[in-house]
Parts: sequence; structure tokens; C-alpha cells
Amino acid sequence: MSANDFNTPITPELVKEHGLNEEEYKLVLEIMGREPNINELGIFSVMWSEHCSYKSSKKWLKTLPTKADWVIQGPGENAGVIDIGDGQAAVFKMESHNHPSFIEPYQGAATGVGGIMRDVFTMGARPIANLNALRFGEADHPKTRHLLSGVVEGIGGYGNCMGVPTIGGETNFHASYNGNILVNAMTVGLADADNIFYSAAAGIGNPVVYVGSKTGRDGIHGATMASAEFDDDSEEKRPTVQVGDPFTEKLLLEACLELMATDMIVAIQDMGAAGLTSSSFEMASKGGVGVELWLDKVPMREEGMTPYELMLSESQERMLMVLRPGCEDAAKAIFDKWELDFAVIGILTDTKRMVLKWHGDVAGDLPIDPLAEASPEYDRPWEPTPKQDRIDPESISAKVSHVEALKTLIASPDLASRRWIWEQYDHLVMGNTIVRPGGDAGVVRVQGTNKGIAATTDCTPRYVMADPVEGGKQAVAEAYRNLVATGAKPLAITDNMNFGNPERPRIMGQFVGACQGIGEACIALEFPVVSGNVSLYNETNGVGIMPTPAIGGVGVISDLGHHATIGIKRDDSALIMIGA
Amino acid sequence: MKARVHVTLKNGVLDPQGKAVHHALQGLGFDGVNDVRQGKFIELELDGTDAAKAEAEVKEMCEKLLANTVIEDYSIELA
Amino acid sequence: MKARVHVTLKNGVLDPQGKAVHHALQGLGFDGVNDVRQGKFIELELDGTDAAKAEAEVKEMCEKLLANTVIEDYSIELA
Amino acid sequence: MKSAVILFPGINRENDAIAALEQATGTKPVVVWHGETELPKTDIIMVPGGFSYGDYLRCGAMAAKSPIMRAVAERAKAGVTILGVCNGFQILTEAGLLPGALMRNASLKFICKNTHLKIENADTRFTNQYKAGDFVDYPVAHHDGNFFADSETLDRLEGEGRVILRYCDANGVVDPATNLNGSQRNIAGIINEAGNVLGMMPHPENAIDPLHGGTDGRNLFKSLVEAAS
Ligand SMILES: Nc1ncnc2c1ncn2[C@@H]1O[C@H](COP(=O)(O)OP(=O)(O)O)[C@@H](O)[C@H]1O
Repeated sequence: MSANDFNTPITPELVKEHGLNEEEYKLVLEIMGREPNINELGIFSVMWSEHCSYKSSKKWLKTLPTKADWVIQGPGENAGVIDIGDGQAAVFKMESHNHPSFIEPYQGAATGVGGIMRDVFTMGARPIANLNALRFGEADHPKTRHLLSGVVEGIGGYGNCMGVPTIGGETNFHASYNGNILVNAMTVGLADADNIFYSAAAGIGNPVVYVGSKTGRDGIHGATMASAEFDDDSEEKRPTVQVGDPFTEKLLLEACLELMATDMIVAIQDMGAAGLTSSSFEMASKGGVGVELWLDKVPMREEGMTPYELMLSESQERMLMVLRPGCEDAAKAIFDKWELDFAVIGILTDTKRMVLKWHGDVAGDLPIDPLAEASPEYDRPWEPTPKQDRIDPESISAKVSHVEALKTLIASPDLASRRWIWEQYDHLVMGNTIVRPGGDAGVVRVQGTNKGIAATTDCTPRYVMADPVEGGKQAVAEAYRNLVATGAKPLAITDNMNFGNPERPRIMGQFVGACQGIGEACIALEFPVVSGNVSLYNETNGVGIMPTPAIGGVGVISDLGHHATIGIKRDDSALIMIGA
Repeated sequence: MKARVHVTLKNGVLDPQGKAVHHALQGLGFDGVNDVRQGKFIELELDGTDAAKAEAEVKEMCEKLLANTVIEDYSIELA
Repeated sequence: MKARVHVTLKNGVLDPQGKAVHHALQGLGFDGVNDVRQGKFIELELDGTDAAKAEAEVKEMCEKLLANTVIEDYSIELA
Repeated sequence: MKSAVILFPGINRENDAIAALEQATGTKPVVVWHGETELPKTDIIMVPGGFSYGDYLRCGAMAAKSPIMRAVAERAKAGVTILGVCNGFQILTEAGLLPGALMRNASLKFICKNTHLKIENADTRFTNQYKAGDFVDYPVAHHDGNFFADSETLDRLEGEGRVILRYCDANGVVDPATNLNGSQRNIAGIINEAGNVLGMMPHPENAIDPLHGGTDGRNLFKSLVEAAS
């Protein structure tokens, strides 16, 4: 496709390649009032992918409880925000990078960590803790060793370089993940409660500014890939892998926080999946404005890039901002200091349309709201998971002694020590780590105070498999307990819903059940959902993963003089069991 | 026998190291540099004298371990 | 003009990466490998056409930045 | 007592360094940006840990060429106390202020954990609050802490009492089994000939608060203050 060939004929095959079904394409024609050009088709394709549009999950996510007195921002922004007292806020979210990590474990995991950190610092928060929830195939599956070591190195490679301690996580092994591992990364940030940044664009005529790394041909169609089932050929889709540059992200973090200390930013959004497309559409849609983008002004890494590629590239370490008018030079000076690209690439308009300009020509012209807000929403058919039979413990004969059984348990990959993993993560940088990995939840001190933030990730997929509602509840309850066990008051959760193909009613039923269970537990515990992420189509050759709604919980310890750790402190201590 | 293997990033793949080195060279006043790419260079000492066999074996090593063919290309020279 | 720079560890300097690669190759069943050394391969795109000048400049880049001459040797090819 | 912390792009343990220096000296250190060419007058200069320039090419290589390093080298010559920790150690070796080089850990893995260290020489401005033969507990967090120098240099370092810290176990045993990262002769920290520049891989600044799980690092900073006052 040459640079200004906007007239590539739109064939049914091309539409299909872009992951749009017939109904969806009909809707495209209706919205456009004409046939889209290739750039526009590409934009519909990524905006309406499962990954960006949440079309299968939206209906159910809306049922989750999201409110409490301490919730400043619930789901819908880059990350959730809760009040932690003293004018401070905790900003956090969890996000999956499952498919890219299976294809290239190091880079997939690394860019997953980079992405979630951007989600948090876009909101004006300095990341202060990372966690991750990992699921691999069986320990002796030929791929597991390679995937595990690559993922762990990737998480460490990015997080360590950023100087954010990785303080916890969880790791499981099960055959259902043999061909589809799960890599969920969570970041907790700290912000001033009165200086949170949002993504809604405002101010007709205000400049739209691009900062960070240059755009290359990375991960084009990554977002659509993340929503497509795997088959044995998918290892061939490799060149879409993005390479992370944590050094640049560290500079981007410092530069953004420096700019955020001024009052120059009107709105800001990181460029994650579907890059410039989703960031610009989301900002415009939330603000009810239009945008004119001058794509030829986008900093480019390679020659001959097309508008299509620029709109769909998933190059990492980039941000889109709307600035107050006249601030361009002062803002640029900050990015110059940090040696990052800075370019004014457009302007806000009152048209509620996205107009893409390419050296003066119109390369695309789309209405914003129908793409962003009125994307397809499905009420997919679902069936509940049949109840399991109750097993009578008397009916099982003890084949081995208690000691043998205990040894087997301790040696099992699911229970073995995870030290090998977390020793590869810098869990001490920033000098505020109070409870290190290896306990129930990690705890970091809020710099300069005697207050701590506790964070944990939890889920037991086989419980969810057996009974999605109860399993969903249990995951929330476990997160709650892990926080309490450090002395923290649990405040809110983020969730990462990893499931198989939602077009299968049984799997959709798992999703619906888990949402119900999570919702019930959250209400019972006053532990609302403030952010989250959905990853569907996690299956290989038609076999789905175990349903895995990973829960990331956050709580606050008001006085670190009274925190608790897992170790037994004295050898004459009495052990007491409490609870049901 | 000796094998020399070059492992380089595929075209179009971001090279953060090359980028940083380029920048540092500019900082040191080397203005005439237009691009820098950083790769790996691996030297192997091999048993045997059959070049064709060695080449096939090194190729297998590259595919299995030395190169990450998702993002890297490799080339082999025997000496 | 293009310059290709090889940076390799000096003789006698222990090479942890080479050693680990060697070990991993053995683990994969490649028994015929006697030694592995890992170095860097840096490609530079240069302005200008004067080979002698370019060579001198790249040499300076190596001395100043690209190689750590305490532990590394370098070699330069122009193309 | 005045101190300065040098900040390169990609450094990430500067706040840990600042906290430790502030605790020991009673005043907040001045932070100096890598692009500066002059240093304020201070008694102590610390080059903190992190990933300057992403650890790309070689750890510390690009930072060592920053404009500010010329000023640091001058201060080193003038006898000012200079402490390089982790990436700071790598930068000081790359800048030629300390001998040797730091290579990839023998395990090839990043290692973050507490380790025991033997104080080999307590008669320095960095260790005067310890006793020779003491062993202390600091964390490490690095990917490239594998100290290398040729045997001549190593002999010299040892002969001149310039090996300050070695990796050991809880009983102070220094042997290959307690060598955390493959460093020649278990070396974790060395000083320059004049004795005013220390480079070390472990992080005393992450062991200064009971909430860190230990305060063994405090005496290192106290030593600096003691020596400078
Ligand atoms: N991927 C990981 N990253 C960081 N820490 C981890 C990771 N996996 C496990 N851990 C740590 O190891 C400990 C035990 O892990 P695991 O058994 O999976 O979790 P749990 O105790 O919640 O069942 C926890 O303290 C956890 O923080």
C-alpha cells in the first residue's frame, strides 16, 4: 500500500481480515453513509475489536459494584483512583498481555508491564509498586520452562529498569494454559488526590500533542490479534511483536510527572493497544469534541510509513495530550530536557469528527461517538456451569500417609516456593518496601509517612471452573484476607478477567457467573471494583483455559508500627486458627 | 573449526540499544552518524572438520537458542 | 558509508554469557561445541565517503564509548 | 555537612540515596543533573544506583561520558569522598576512577536479595564505624555485579587493602559457594588508590531503617560523616 493510496478497494476478504463480521460491517456502512477507505476500515477494526470495545463483556461488567465513599474514580479511565487519606490517592489497575507473551515471552511480558505503568502515570501518579499474576502450562510441558523464564525476565527487565519495586504476585501451572499462558500485570501508583489527570479532551482549538518514542511499524493489528483465538499457525504472526524500551519509558515517566506539576495539561491518555486510534478517539469521545490529526507530523521511526500504519501502530512508550493553548513551548522544553520527541500533531474541533490529514489531503473522516461509544454490544447466549457432585470424604481412601501427602503438596509446582521468581525482581528499589514478596500481600510505605499500601493478586482458577459464582467470590475474599493479614484495611480491587471464547455459551456462562460472584463479594465486603481488564478468546485449538478472573486488591495500613508479617517470630509461640 | 554467528534485529524492530548508543555518540560530538544498530556476535569452537555438517548444526543452534527468530535474524560464517 | 564494529572480550577475561550459552547448548544436546564467546556487533551508518577519515573516526568512537578497553578488543570493517 | 547526588537519565535509586545521606548528614543532598559541568562544593558525592541509559551497551558506559563526570573526576583527584553504589560503581569503573569492570552475573539473572558481606578493611573513610572482620547484611539488586579485573590488579587491590567488602555467608565464610554473582575473589566493593572513592554493588542505603528489616547500612554513611568532619 503506498503512502497516499486511500483507494484500496474494500473487498469482503479485506473486511474479514480486519476481524469485522457481516453485521458489523453493515453497521460501519450505516455509520459512514458510504464505503470506508482502508484507513477508516482499519480504525473500525481496532476500535471494535473485543480488546478495545469490550463488546462481549460490557453488559456484565456494568453490574459490578464500583462505588464507595473513598472511590475517586471508578472504571472507565486509564486506572481506578481511591482516597487513602491525607490528601493522597492510590491509582491502580491490572492488565493482561497474554497473547504477546506466548509469542515472545520476554518482550510480551516487558511491554505488558510498560503498558500498565503508563496507565497509572497518565493519571498523574508515580508508580510505587508492581505485581503480576501468571499462569503457565504444566511444569513439564516442553514450552513451560522457556515461557516462564522469558516472562519473569521480561517483567524484571522492564520493572527493574523503571525503578518500581515488584512486591508480589501469584503463579500457577495447569495443562489448560499449555498453549495460552496468562500474564497479568498490575501497578499501584501514588498521586495527590487533587491533582489527578483525566482523558476527556476539552477546549476547541487546543493543541493535540504527541510525546515519547517515535512511531514504527510495531504490533500493527496487535489489538485484533489479542482478540483472536490461537491456532497452531499463530506462531507465524510473529513480526507484530513489540520491543519494549524501559529506559525511554523511565524518561517519559519523569517528563510527564514534571509537566503534571504545572497546569499545562488539559487531558492526557497513553497510547496502548490500538495506539493513536484508541487514544485519540477515547479522548475526543469523552470530551464530546472533534479532532483534526496531522498524521504527517507524527514522529516516525521508519521511512515510507502510511496513515494506516500510523493510526494502528502499537509502538510503546508514547502519550497523547491536549495542552492549554500557548503552552507548547514550555511543555516542549520539559520533553527536550528528557530527550524525548514532542510534536503538535493536531487540534481539537467542534465537529465531533475525527479528520485525518496527510500532507493536506484527507486520509479519513469518521464520526467519533458511533465508533467509541456506540460500538457493538453483545448479549451473548450463556449457560450456567452445572453443579458439581458433592464428594463424600469418607468415600476416598487414604492412599498415602499424611507425611507423604504433605511432601507431595510442598513439592507441587503450585505450592513450591516462588523465590526463584521474585528474586529476579527488584522488590526493594525506592526504599519503601516493608513487606517483601513471599507473604500474603506486599506492603510499601507511602514515602515520608508512616502509612503503608498493601497490594495482592489472587485467584484460584479451579474453584472458578467448578463453580464460577463461588470461585469469583472466593478470589475476592482471598484478596481481602491477604490484605487483612498484613494489617491493612482493604479498600478496592482491580480485576483481570481471563476467559476462553465468549461465543461458546458455556464459557460465556463462566464469565457471567464470575462477574456475579465477584459483585456479590465486593458488596458484602465493601470492596468495590475501580478498574479492570478483560481478555477473552484465551484458547488453543478449541480448548479454553480455566476461567481466571484475577483479582488485584489494594488496602491501607494507617500505622506501619502495627503491620503484620507471615513469619513465626518466636519458637514458643502458640498457633491459633480463626475463622470458619 | 570455528563458527562466527551474527545475530541482528529484524528490519523495523525497535532497537533501544542502538538508539541510545546513537544518541550518546552525538553527545560526544560525533555528528556524522546517521544510524546505529546493535547486535550480537557469537564465536563457537566446534569439533569436527565437516563444514556442511557444522553449518547445519550451527543453524540448528541459532534456531533453538542463539537467535530469537521472532525479532532477530542470524547469519553464519565458518572459518 | 557503513562501518561494522566487532567488540569482543579480551583473552583471559571470563565470559559469563558465553559460558552460559555453552552450557545451554550442551543441555540441548550439542556436544561438539568446545567453547563459546559472546561479543557485540555494532553497525554504524556514516556520512561521507572518505574511508580513511571514517576509519579514524570509528576508532575514536570505539576508544571513547563502544568498547571498554579494560576488558574488550574491537575491530572495524568499512563497507 | 554537605553532600551531592548525581542524577543520570535512567537512575532510579536516587531517592534511596538521598534518604540515607540526609539521615547521616542531617541535610538534604543537592541533586546534580548529568548535563551540568560544575559541582557545588560538597564533602561527599554519591553516584546512585539504577539503569543509567537503560544499561544499554554496557552498564554505566554512557553515563561515564556525561559532562558532569569530568567534574566528578576532578573532585576525586582533589580527595573528595565519592561513593558509587551499584550502577554508580559501574559508572565509576567505566569512567576509570576505579579499576576493573562489572560483568553480567554468572547466573545471568538479576538478583534481588539480602546478602552478608565481610568488612575487609575498617580503616577507611567508608568503614571506620565497623570493625575489620565484621559481617553485615545489605540487599543487592543487580544484573551486572560480577567484578572482573586481571590477576595482577586483583593482587594489587588485595595487597593494598583496597578490597573493602566481600560476599560471604551468615558466618562470615567467604568461598565460591557464597559468591553471589561470580565476582573475582568474592569482591563486592573496592576503593581507589587514594582511598577516597568507593564503588560497591550492594545497597547500604536500603538497610537504614528498621522497617527495611535491618539497619546495617547506617554505619557506612556514618563513617563518611565521621571521616569528613
Ligand atoms: N509472579 C510473581 N511475582 C512476584 N511475586 C510472586 C509471583 N508469584 C508468586 N509470588 C509471591 O510468592 C508468594 C506465593 O505465591 P503463590 O503461592 O502463587 O500465591 P498465594 O500465596 O497467593 O497462593 C506470594 O507471596 C507472592 O507474592
